Amino acid sequence: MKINILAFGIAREIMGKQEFTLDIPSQSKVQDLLMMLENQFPKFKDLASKTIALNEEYVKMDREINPNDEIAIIPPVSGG
Amino acid sequence: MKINILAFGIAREIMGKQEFTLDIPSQSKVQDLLMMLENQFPKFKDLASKTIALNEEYVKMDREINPNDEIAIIPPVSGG
Amino acid sequence: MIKITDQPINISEVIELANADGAGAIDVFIGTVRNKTQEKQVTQLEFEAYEGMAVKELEKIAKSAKSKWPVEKIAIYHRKGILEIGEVAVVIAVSTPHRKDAFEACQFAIDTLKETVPIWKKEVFEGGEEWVSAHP
Amino acid sequence: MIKITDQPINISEVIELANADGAGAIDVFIGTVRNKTQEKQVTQLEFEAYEGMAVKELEKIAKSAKSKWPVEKIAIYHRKGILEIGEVAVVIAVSTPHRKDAFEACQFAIDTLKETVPIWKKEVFEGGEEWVSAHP
Repeated sequence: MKINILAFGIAREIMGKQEFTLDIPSQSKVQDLLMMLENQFPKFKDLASKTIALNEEYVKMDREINPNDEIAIIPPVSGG
Repeated sequence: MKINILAFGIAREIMGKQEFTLDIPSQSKVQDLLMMLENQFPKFKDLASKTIALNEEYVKMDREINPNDEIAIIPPVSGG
Repeated sequence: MIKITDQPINISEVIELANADGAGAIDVFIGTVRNKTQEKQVTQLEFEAYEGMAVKELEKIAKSAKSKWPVEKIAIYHRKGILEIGEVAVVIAVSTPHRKDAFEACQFAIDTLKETVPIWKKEVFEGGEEWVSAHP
Repeated sequence: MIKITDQPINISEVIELANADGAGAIDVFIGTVRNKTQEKQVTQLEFEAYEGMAVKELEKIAKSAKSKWPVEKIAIYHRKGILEIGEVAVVIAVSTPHRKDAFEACQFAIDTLKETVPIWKKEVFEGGEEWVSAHP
């Protein structure tokens, strides 16, 4: 299935753009997506942490991804 | 010796004025002055606490009073 | 910067006094006149200050805060005279490189102010008035 | 009241939003851009936000603070875009009946903001730039 991914901060710089499309197996989970991203963009492995938000919410690693979800890569936050 | 005393807040209301003169034995200490004030104005006994400042500083109870000191009665403070 | 004033306190002015290039954090405490004390409806408030000594004690607090925390700047303004509900009685602004110190130093300053600074608050409510904390 | 803005933050506006008649205490935290991070001389700073989610997370913080302390009102403004040294990045204002709660709730809010809100800070210094906290 095709999914759209948003990337912010250093993740956006690693991907080279804010928004892009990826083709992933259906029923993939958040942890699977993170692994695919690390394989495709090895610089992700250097980050102190990273997670995926679905529909503007933090979710668990075993949450299944739906192609309609708003998917975002969240590198270590540093607001304030 | 004659001394001038400043009184603030509820102490001012108990004395009836902000500033007044008292005749006390020479070499009186702070604790002696407090006792004299309690005897002369029994309402002082009802206060949660009281102390004397000399020359705009808190002092110890056994500090001797000099007639040139700026003497002030400090009832419980409640700023802020 | 320390000030006791009978004019309304300009909060921005106090914050500006605490602003420093090296500071990443400013904590500001604002004490306002509440409309209630326990069960009583307060209508107004009056602050009386032993001004010379109050300024000295506030300066001691500022100095003490600087000795305990890496304070860049500290400013304390206290109002005196008659205040209406909602008006600002005290503003303390403290800047430090890191936020934890700003919170601690600011809280220390207001806690110590309430213990040591010769300022007295009289609450006026329907049918009476009372010097706060005067009696046990 | 929650806001993420690319315009300079008006501190007085945030404080005014937190002001309440029942409150005796307002604690305000102001985070500013420091001129130094460790040894590096920072020249400017850039904040990027995942805005929709950041607003939601800030609203969670406000709700959580209200559930833990007797908060009357809370306002949080966060800046995004490019900031110069000394500019204000974040302002949090919390009002409560008593001061201890205001300090605690405000500190909780900024501590949690730094842990959960999807906003990213890039420091620009002489000869380089760096996303803060990105790498171990």
